[in-house]
Amino acid sequence: MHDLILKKLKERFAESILEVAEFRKEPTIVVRKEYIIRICRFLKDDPEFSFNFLSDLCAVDWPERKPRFEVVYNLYSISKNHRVRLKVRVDDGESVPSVTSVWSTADWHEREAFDMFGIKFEGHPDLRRILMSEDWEGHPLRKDFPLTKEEVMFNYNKDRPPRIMK
Amino acid sequence: MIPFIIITLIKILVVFVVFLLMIAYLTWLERKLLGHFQVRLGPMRVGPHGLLQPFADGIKLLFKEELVPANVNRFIYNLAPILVFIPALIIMAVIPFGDRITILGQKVDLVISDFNMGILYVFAITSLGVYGLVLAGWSSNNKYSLLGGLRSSAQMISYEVSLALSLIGVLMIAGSLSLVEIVKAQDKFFNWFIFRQPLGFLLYLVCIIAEINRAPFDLPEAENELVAGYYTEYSSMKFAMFFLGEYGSMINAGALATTLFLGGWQGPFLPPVVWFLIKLCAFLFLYIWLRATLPRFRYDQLMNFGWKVLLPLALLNILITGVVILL
Amino acid sequence: MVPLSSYLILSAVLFTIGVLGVLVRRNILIMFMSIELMLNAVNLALVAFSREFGAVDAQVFVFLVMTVAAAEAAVGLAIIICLFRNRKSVNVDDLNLMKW
Amino acid sequence: MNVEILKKTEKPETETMILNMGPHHPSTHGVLRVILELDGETIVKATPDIGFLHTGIEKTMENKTYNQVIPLTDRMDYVASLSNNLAYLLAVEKLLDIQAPPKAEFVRVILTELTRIASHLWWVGTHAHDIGAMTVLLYAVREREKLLDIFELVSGQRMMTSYFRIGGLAKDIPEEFEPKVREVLKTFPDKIEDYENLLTKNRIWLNRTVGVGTISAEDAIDLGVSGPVLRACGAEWDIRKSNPYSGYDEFAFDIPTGKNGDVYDRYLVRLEEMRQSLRIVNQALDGIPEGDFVERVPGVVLPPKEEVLSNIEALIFQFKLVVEGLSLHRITQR
Amino acid sequence: MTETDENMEYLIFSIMAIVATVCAILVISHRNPVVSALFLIATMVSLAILFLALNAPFLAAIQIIVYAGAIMVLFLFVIMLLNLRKDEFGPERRKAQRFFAVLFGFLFLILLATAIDVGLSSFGQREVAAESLSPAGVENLAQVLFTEFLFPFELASVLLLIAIVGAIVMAKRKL
Amino acid sequence: MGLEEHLGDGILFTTLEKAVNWARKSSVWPFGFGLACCAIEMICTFASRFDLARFGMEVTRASPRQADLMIVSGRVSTKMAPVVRQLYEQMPEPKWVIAMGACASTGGVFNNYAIVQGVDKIVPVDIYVPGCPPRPEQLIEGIIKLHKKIEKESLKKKREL
Amino acid sequence: MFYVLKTIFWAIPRGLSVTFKYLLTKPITVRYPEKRLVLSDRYRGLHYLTRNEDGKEKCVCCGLCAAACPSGCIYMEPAENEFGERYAKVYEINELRCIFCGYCQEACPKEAIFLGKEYEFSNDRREKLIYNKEELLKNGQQM
Repeated sequence: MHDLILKKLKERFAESILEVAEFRKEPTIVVRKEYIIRICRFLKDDPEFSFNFLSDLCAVDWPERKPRFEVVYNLYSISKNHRVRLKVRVDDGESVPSVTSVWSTADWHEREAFDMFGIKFEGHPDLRRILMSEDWEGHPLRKDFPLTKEEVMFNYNKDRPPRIMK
Repeated sequence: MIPFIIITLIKILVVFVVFLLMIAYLTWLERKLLGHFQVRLGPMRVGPHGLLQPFADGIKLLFKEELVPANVNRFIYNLAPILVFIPALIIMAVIPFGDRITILGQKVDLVISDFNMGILYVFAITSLGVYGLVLAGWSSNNKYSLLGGLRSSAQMISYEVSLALSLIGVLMIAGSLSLVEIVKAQDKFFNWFIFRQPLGFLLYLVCIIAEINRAPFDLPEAENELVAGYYTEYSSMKFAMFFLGEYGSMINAGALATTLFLGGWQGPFLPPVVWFLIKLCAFLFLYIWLRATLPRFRYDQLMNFGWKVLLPLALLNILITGVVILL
Repeated sequence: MVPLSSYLILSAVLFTIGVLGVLVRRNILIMFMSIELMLNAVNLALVAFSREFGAVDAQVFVFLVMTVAAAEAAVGLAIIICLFRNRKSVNVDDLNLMKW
Repeated sequence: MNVEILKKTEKPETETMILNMGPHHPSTHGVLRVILELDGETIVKATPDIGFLHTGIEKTMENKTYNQVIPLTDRMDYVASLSNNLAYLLAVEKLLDIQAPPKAEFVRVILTELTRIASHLWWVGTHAHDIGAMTVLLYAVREREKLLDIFELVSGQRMMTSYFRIGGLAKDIPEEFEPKVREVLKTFPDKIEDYENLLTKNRIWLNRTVGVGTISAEDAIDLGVSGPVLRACGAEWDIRKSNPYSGYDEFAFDIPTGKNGDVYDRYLVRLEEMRQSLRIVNQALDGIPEGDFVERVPGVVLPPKEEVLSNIEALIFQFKLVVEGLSLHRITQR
Repeated sequence: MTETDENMEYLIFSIMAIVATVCAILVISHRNPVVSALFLIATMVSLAILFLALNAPFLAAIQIIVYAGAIMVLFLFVIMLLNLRKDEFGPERRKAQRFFAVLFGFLFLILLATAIDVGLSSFGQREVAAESLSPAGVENLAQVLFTEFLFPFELASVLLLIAIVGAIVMAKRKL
Repeated sequence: MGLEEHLGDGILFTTLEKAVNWARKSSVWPFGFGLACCAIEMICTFASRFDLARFGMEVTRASPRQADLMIVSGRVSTKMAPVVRQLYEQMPEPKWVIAMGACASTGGVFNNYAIVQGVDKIVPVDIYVPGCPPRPEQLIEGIIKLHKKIEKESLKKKREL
Repeated sequence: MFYVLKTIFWAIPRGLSVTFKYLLTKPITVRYPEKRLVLSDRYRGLHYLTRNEDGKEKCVCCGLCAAACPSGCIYMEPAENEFGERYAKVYEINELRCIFCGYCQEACPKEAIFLGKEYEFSNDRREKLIYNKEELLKNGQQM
């Protein structure tokens, strides 16, 4: 199935595919972000694939890479029972086209990715923070965000105020 | 004249004290019974089997800080609990709980006042009971309270109609509005109106549960929907008064049912007052049992049920009773 | 026995207060309540007469007055709700249009 | 979707009331804020606001070893902690390309199915409580206690068991495990019967649930709904059938589905799933194979305690594994 | 009728008359419509007690059930539904208007009192009918209502029906 | 506070104090307030097997106005913290707080940006119950400790913060 | 219609009969402070440190437990005694941070730390729930 997907995608969107990988029988296709909506719609609408279920949309931060972020789309077809993983790369400050028009469920996932990583999604109907409060500063899942909040209290430091890690 | 006044005062005092004690122990009974319905124990540690629990609750509430929310109309906010509590208290005045007895040569009716239109009095007072809830909801300046108040007023007014109509059958057979006369009309076991008016009894049961805001009709204070309904903002003694009023009307409803359908104080062997209490307790048990079992109605369903099912049935009941009496 | 005249005077006083309410206030709800007050005053007079003459006819009239009052309240309040919905006011002076 | 509704009402309705439900409200169980727009008693619009229970688990996981993450997965969905463990461990095991031994797989199936029952019980109980039938919650919790006893027996904790480990289980199952599970298997069907008697045919319950919250199968899939809710919408899809793991393909069980996708169907689906879970547990319990409870891959699984105390090599493994975490070069080797 | 009963009636009358008058004045003078409604209820209850004193217990009960229990709840309901703020009441009448209103009200009261005086004196001294002292029970009222006044009674029921229909038509936004 | 502010000192007062403390101890109505994992164990404590009702405590009030005890059960996120504080302030005096479990007491394992490191940073805590989540017995034990604390409290003294 | 009537007049009494059945059964409540449940052998409660047969503490302050701990609630400072043996000069566990996962017990190469069965240690002070070495050792003696 993986090969078929790849073949068809190469036929239709030859210029869009950047990289293809397979690990533990899980296919991953890295595509250009400009094409993501078209590819997603194609994968959803094509009766052979019918990826009607967006099981997850998330982001990964690679601080040393350029472009810095990867947005990962995990697609699943409930009727055909097969999966594919799409990735697009995006740098800090850039935006990715939103796939809410393809799957409604992408709405909250994209909000979460925005909240946690600061990736903007173009064409999203209501891109607000979802988990943190509106006045929160920073994007906590970026790798440069501090890991811990404060020191654990023990006897040697019980009287001084906890050091806030920032 | 003077002995009459003294006897009446004593009767009022005794009924008042017993009524308050019954309210207190009704809360205990409910907690205990609910516990056992749910295979647990209920209050155990405050006194033997938690018998002192109501007093602990009362004292605690008395010594709790009283919060009045900002921007409320204080006059109405303070008036509302009183308006709930007083009607519940004074309905007891016409409920007969025993036959005429002779104490120290004085003939004493075991009812505070044998008012010849007792049942109308009861209706009049219950129709006033709704004000407390509405005003509490409105004056608390809280949306949950307001919703609770609106719900309760609509619910009580709607069900009052069916409630009154469900009792017409009883009044038609008894031919009197006096509660004592109604009890006397049920002199034999099979003359109890529960047997002569089964449909009426069922309707009464449903309507009165709605009227006193008990499960499954406890929408005005449904914890899972409206936090605590109309008394969300009340604390301390004012809250306690809502509580007392509510449980008081539970007892009233039971007492009324006993009087109207279960032959009042009448029964063999035991003294009349004891019979009265037994029947009353059976009713209270029923309320708690229903609460332990049934889910809650939704508001629109409740209204539909009241107007589209209960009202026609009540009218039907009157029709049947009328036909039977004519024949 | 309290004479009939006392009841009638009380009734007259209440009626006058009702009239005053209608004249003085502009809040349509309170004006409406004043009307109810007037009806009540009349009821009192009727009941007092009924006892004085030992006839229940007057009580039948009270009964009918109450029915009318109930009907009036239902319709009147519905009108008020309608008005408020359209004008956002319960002040009679704002209700100066026959149709909108 | 909310935007659409607002557009449909042509002029802004002034008679609607904005009601802020939550973040703390008796029926939000946990914390959820919903901004409701009410027209009388009818909800015209509901805007959820989540994140009041956002725990930052992902951030905390960033500097933990693979083993240390297991207790965190317990706390993600705390009414079904073992299932969360399993999901995480399957991913890690796939990453390392190792396979838990059959005995561990059977125990995993038994425990996750019991967890499913516990979780569904919680759903039924709290749902009934929200609708006003408080007693069902108490009964459901009572039955759940029996399951918690089993979890405590095998792992030492009632809820946050951390019992599943990479490559198998933390410890072997104790002797009393089987009789205890058998007892649950024996008594539990009657309890489900009790819930059915209390709720299923009850007029009030039917009124409150039938036709409420209906979702069509297409919408459900589009919205990414899975699990019992999806099945209640009529889609016959279960991950245990479509992508069997931990040997689920060896057990016979049915996928219950609903028709209308309303709350009532979800309720029925969950009740039926509890019965099916019992069926699976029954089969698994009969067939627990002999053997080790963990695949002892060096560098991934802690060596046995006796070896650590006696063998210096095992001690070094222990140190490396605890301090550095499992060695990822295994992955590149294969 | 014994003397104590007579005294009792005087006592009840005077108390209730004062309560009713004071409450009625508060109805029209209080700013907050909810409080006004509450005082109107108080007036009605005191009138109901006067009805009791006037041997009309059925009417007293009906007064409370219908007026206080239903009509006024409806009033309160509407007030709560509108949930008026202070600024929505609008300006009240001017001082001069009020003064003249009170003046004419007073004159109206004098007029009424004169009418009562004239009317009562025209009856002359008359013997109080004996049956008037017997309680006007429900039976008597029902007897009259369902025979002599059957037509008005039925008319009243039609009126109520029309009122219900009218109220629903008006209050419902879209049918 | 309630009535007690109008009372004088004296022997009568100490007797009253004892009685009132007994009443307060015997009817601690908890606020129906659950946050996360510990809330599940808290409900288990209310349920049949452990039954907090024995202490007169099953009357969970949904409205803070009628509650005496707030059991902070579970992690408090920074987004939730102002709400917790507000709910605490809506409760009338006397009021008590139990921090149930590691997360509510100190933040527990979730030492990160999202979680308040101990609810005592926003509300005064009377009893800390360790455990993650604590067993129902552990919570009951904490409540018994709280009862002992209530018994010793003075009627006149107001609590700070 | 028949179905509707059945759901009212048949189902509701059945529900009532279920609750009534349980009214008559014995409550399952464990009356906790007086009676206790039997804990599982594997129960993970309050920590304790153990000693050798000759009374020396087993812990050599290797730091594995602290490294294994997901919540970082173990703190220790090593020192050497007069025989040149490592021991923990300071050994503290913040029981409020602890999530009782049992990883320290699994990691310990000396069988020095265990999770006991004690669970009644709530307190009104945060600081009192930081257990130092002496207290932990004392817990071990009580086991």
